[in-house]
Amino acid sequence: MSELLQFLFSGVTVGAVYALVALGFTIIYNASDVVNFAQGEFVMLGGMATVFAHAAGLPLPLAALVAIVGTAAVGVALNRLAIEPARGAPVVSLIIITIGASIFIRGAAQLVFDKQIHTFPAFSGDDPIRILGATILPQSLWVIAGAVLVFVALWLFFTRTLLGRAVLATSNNRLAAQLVGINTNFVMTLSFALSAGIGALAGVLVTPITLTSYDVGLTLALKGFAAAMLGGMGNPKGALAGGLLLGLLEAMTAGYLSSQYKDAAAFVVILAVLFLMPQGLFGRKSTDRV
Amino acid sequence: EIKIGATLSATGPASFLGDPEAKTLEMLVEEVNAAGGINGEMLELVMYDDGGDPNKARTFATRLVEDDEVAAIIGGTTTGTTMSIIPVAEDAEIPFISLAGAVDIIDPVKAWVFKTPHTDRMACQKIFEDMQKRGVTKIGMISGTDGFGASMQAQCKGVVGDYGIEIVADETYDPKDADMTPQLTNIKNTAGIQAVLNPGFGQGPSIVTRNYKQLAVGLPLYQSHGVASKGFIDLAGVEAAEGVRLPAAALLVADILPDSDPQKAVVTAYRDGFEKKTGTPVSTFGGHAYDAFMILKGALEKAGGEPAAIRDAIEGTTGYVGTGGIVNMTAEDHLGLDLTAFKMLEIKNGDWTIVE
Amino acid sequence: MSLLDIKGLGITFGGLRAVNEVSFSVNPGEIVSVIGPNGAGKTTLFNMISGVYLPGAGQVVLNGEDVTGMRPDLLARRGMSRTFQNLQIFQSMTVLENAISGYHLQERGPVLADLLGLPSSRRRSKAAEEGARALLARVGLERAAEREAGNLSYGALKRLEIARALALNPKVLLLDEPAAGCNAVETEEIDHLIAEVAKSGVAILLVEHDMKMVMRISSHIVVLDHGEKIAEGDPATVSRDPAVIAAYLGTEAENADG
Amino acid sequence: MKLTPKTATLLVLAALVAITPFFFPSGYYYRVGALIFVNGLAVTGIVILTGYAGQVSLGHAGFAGIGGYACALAPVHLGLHPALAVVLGAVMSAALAWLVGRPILRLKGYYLGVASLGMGILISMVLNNERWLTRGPDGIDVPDLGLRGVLKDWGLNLSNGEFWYFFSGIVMILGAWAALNLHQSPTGRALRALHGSEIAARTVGVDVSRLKLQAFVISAVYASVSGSLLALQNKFITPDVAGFMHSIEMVTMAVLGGAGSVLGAIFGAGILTLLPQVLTVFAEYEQMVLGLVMMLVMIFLREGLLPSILRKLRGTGE
Amino acid sequence: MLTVEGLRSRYGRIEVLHGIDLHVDSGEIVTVVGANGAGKTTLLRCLSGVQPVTGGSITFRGEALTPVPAYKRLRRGLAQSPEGRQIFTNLTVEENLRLGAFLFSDDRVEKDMEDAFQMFPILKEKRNLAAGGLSGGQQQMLAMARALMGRPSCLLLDEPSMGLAPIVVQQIFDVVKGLKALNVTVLLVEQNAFGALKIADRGYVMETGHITMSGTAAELIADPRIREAYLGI
Ligand SMILES: Nc1ncnc2c1ncn2[C@@H]1O[C@H](COP(=O)(O)OP(=O)(O)OP(=O)(O)O)[C@@H](O)[C@H]1O
Ligand SMILES: Nc1ncnc2c1ncn2[C@@H]1O[C@H](COP(=O)(O)OP(=O)(O)OP(=O)(O)O)[C@@H](O)[C@H]1O
Ligand SMILES: [Mg+2]
Ligand SMILES: [Mg+2]
Repeated sequence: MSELLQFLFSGVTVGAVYALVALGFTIIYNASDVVNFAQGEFVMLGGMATVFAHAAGLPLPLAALVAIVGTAAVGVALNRLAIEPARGAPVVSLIIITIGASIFIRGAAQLVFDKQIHTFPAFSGDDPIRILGATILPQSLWVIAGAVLVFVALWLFFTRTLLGRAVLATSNNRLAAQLVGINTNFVMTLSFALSAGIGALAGVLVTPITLTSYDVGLTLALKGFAAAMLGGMGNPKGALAGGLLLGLLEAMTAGYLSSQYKDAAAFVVILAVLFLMPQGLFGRKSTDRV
Repeated sequence: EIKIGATLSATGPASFLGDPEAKTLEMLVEEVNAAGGINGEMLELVMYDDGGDPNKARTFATRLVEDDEVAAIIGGTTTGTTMSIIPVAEDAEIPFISLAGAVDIIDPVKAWVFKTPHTDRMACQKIFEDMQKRGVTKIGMISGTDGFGASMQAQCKGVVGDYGIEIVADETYDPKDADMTPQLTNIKNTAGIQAVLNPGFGQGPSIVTRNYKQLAVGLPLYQSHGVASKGFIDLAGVEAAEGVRLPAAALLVADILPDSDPQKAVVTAYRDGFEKKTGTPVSTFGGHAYDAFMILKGALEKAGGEPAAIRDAIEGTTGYVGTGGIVNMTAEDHLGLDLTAFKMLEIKNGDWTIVE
Repeated sequence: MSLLDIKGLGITFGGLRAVNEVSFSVNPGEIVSVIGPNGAGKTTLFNMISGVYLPGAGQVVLNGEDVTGMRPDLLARRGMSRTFQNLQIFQSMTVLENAISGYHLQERGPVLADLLGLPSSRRRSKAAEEGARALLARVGLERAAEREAGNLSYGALKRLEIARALALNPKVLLLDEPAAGCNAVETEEIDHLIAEVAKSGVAILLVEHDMKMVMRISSHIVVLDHGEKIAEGDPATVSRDPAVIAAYLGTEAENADG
Repeated sequence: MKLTPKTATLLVLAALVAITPFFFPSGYYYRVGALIFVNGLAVTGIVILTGYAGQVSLGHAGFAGIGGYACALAPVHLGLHPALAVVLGAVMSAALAWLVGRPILRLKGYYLGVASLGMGILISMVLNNERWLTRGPDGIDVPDLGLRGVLKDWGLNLSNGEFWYFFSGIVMILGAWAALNLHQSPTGRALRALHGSEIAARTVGVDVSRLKLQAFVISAVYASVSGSLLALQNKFITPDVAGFMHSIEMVTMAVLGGAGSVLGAIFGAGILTLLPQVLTVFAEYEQMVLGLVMMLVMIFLREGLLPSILRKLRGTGE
Repeated sequence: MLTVEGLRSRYGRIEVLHGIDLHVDSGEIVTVVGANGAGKTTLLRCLSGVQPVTGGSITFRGEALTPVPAYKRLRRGLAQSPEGRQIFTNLTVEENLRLGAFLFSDDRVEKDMEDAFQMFPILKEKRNLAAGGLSGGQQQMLAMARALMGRPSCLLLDEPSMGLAPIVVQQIFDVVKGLKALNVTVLLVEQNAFGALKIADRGYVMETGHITMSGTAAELIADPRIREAYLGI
């Protein structure tokens, strides 16, 4: 019983990390159909920048803020300098640009920062909270709360605001979006800023748990991508559910079956889900008719 | 002018190891040249970053041999990259000193291949020796699935019987995993367990150590030489790291070595030089590169720039005092270290202490 | 027995009965038009007949065989071919290649032969290409043959779809608004083309809002409204049906050919 | 005879393979050339799958892994000649592709991407974890192909580097030849048609799922043979060949060069193989420059290097 | 109101508009007819700014329009119902309409939407359905309604009657005619040349990228060349 609970805690913690990354994917995807492979680097930048700002003497909250704003600026720059000039390019080309960007950012990070592994203190200490014989760290609660909060914000943005609709409209039909007066460049800039900011926030929240270094981005992006696809790309609900599910799957497999093949189990489940629901759990079917 | 080549994993998953190695080599070549070179000849270091990719490592090794025409190669940060460089060095008959851990590199002995780090098998032996002393007979093991962790896991399983110890729980984790509590919970719940061993490098062991404390497992925890850097204690947290034991080279504990220790002078000098030059704390990995370079330097001094002569001179290294221990190579032993080269360390109050 | 028998076909989309209990049949050489207001279910009916949607009820019988819900490629083998209301062009292929694709069933062969570029493979391609060029000439696109299809104007693409559909040498041809985007003169050309095809013994099912054309070439008209068949008969009868006028033609219909 | 794009491409490739060695200052260049050809072969498979049929795979390195490990294991465990091991690897890859392809090729776009990614990761995980068979992450030795010795007996004495350069070059040209045959063939047209519109392809009689599966299997064979060649050439293989990064690399090479054209994709393979070698002069800036180059190519030559350049020369389109 | 002089445009190196001159006065309905591929759609795309102009000028209400980016042109009062409908297929009908009024956040949006629903009752029925699920004709209605939501002073219509039932075609032409009363200027591209000329004030004939004829609607209807080439009479 306490064992199950412990696996559950582990799964939810890790799942919330994945969910945060997956949520970051949502906005850029919704604006442009592009899965931004540099999303993981945003997470890395959030963590690393906080570490270095903190080390430079800023109090932790301020350091985190600087990191988030700075990363958002990197996101905007990425859009302005690389995505916007390639306007009209096929989606695959844009994806390759984001891959190039992730290599570039990683390369820059190892120069600007360093190649060491870093962390900073957990926000509310390291004393585990004990529940029915299982334990969870306070930082995990921060991560979970962060994931839920970002989810709610995004969900409201996309369903309740006209700007959110404009973002969806931009990816759905860029030509038509311009014809109805949407400044699609601004929408893209905004999306990159938000996605990068969310990524950085994720980095800030998870670093005390996962630690960080210039190259953590890739794995996080990969897991976040898988989570987002499991839930259905573009839907905040899917990102949250996919992330948590993936985390739980890994924890349960590691706990009950085999730690060696826990990632395998996760992917097998993803394959099974996609077999039954080709759009993921919450993905919407394309409604184009012939 | 003598050209020496290096292909290291300064970036990629093993950059943690490769980076200090690269910095060490650069520093040493500078020093040697500043001091007038070797027998009056300047050294030129041709260094490539293979990113931890064995295929790239092989290409760079080919490049070093065929295009740059170096006299010897240092490198192969990981076992995988090392193994793919070996055929190149053997074919071209160029001496090659590896910085990777696995015992397979020099066992069986290959004419042109040497290495400086202790083997993972030795680390296992050192750890089990210590466990045996403490009366431990049943342990749990949690290893990283990267090359380092997997290789050491296999080696430990191979020698554990010699010490009357049984591995009753055997778990793994991915090097980039964020949480290992499920695996540790299973280990904790395994009946009769008396200690836990964690072969791995990078961030994994830090997270294992934190989770270990979170779950209040309360048994002795052994880490491997893969975490032998000051950073480990910071990352795991002083509290969580308290009491953790691991085998490591003298380098880590330069300050607390008795003055009588022959390594003291060497390791203190290297550490001070490295930390002054790079501003980052020294690690044993940089030490491997230091030893490799110094052995090569010794050989060059003796033999000049001819590869075959260099090879013979390396093989003839005796009594070299390095960061990893005292090296005595022979035709049958291209490592030249024994178990005494390892110190068993324990973390107390956020610092290393020597057990014994 | 007719060539194509539609029996009580129906489908619902989340509660909406898009098509309900529709039956009719088409004979070789006949042009049967399906008309009705926007959203009446004409395209949906086509989609069911051609295997794009799985019908919720009823049967499609082709040449005596029940082909309800059969995959489109299997239907194609049985002689069914169609065009689309929402253009489905192979955009990045040339116009000629689009037309050749219509010959897929004739030209396909073992992959290995294609990979190795065996003479048999080249022979098949060549035959298809000749046919395709002739067809392009028939729809007036011969001069655009080497252009990338995506670069054509809307009306040209409509005609390209017809050419591709004809390439299958179909027994049953379904045309969904073939004249949309064409002016009166261009429509007339298409008109002739369709009539010609029908004369060669093909059963044609046509959806079109250009009443002039429909009245001119249909042998039989089926009128749908809200998914139901509300009238049926020859052009003259249907165009006088008050229900059809009210739902579809409107008062101006009479003098539409003004 | 008129110079068709196919013969032109083959001539360019043959000329490249045959003539460039005259300019090689050292044996190392043969090694780089051989790597380009090995990658070029894998990427030609991607052209068939992605460029022609429009299906994305992020797991093709898995097949390269199968091909590579077949060469490491089959000679030792089954006593097969390494050359037959290449065939065995290809057959196994094809069989796996056929099995896995059925369910996953129903998926579209990114969903297919993630499913194939999962497949690739499963393969690399097996290679990593089943130490008893594969010896785990540190890799395993691969026996010699032995063909060089045979050639020597026939009086053709090539260095190891030269042998692999020409051998891989010839295999790549064969692969390109087949892919080009396919392009203008009925099957190739059907593949490109389903790329354009699945529905329309179906209605002209294309058995879409079967064709996708064929493309998947063919491209898996390309990847597998490429993995075999790499393993045989290196005489050593690690699970990295099957890794996610290698899959991404294949797709990137194809897109960078121009996924729709064989020559373009091989061009992309060349660039991405050469870049890390050239960029070593940038030392620690290497990664940044690599990323930058990728971005710049895609920004200014958005359809990929070769097609964009050709288009600019011809002056059509935007 | 809208003046086009010597307008040129190209796809790649192929020029498809070779110097178009036309003008539309305030409150006028002007129609452009021409065969497939004449360049009508390209012309409208240039006017909306989604197609690069390589020569000539566009002046709208006395201001040069060419440097104005596409998304700002609606702000100037220029709306388009484009060829191929270009609706937001993944969004609902209502969302499509709201986005048509993206620039506005006042109460009139609701009223305009009610008007649109009145004009095309079927859209009201389907307001919460993804627009991609609409029938072809319904989508065409949505495109028209969405353009009207932008409160244009000048409306560009690219074959608005395409795929519509005769009864609705009539209605669409009535709506366009009705816009005159609201002082909305209309540039109408139509294949249904007869219907278009009947409601238009003036018309232009376009052939392979040139304007070859122009005149009042009555003149054009009466012209035998037009009758033969475009009206099929
Ligand atoms: N996939 C779908 N999802 C939801 N509703 C659908 C779908 N397909 C069709 N419908 C609905 O079914 C009805 C019939 O549509 P259909 O396209 O068959 O009409 P149509 O007669 O072809 O009209 P038009 O003349 O405008 O082309 C419409 O109300 C449409 O909204
Ligand atoms: N994206 C494109 N790339 C290249 N050429 C194009 C493109 N779009 C249109 N064209 C060409 O430009 C010319 C004008 O096309 P346009 O679409 O403006 O014609 P149109 O008058 O609207 O015809 P239709 O009545 O068929 O809609 C045609 O020759 C067409 O082939
Ligand atoms: Mg329809
Ligand atoms: Mg047009």
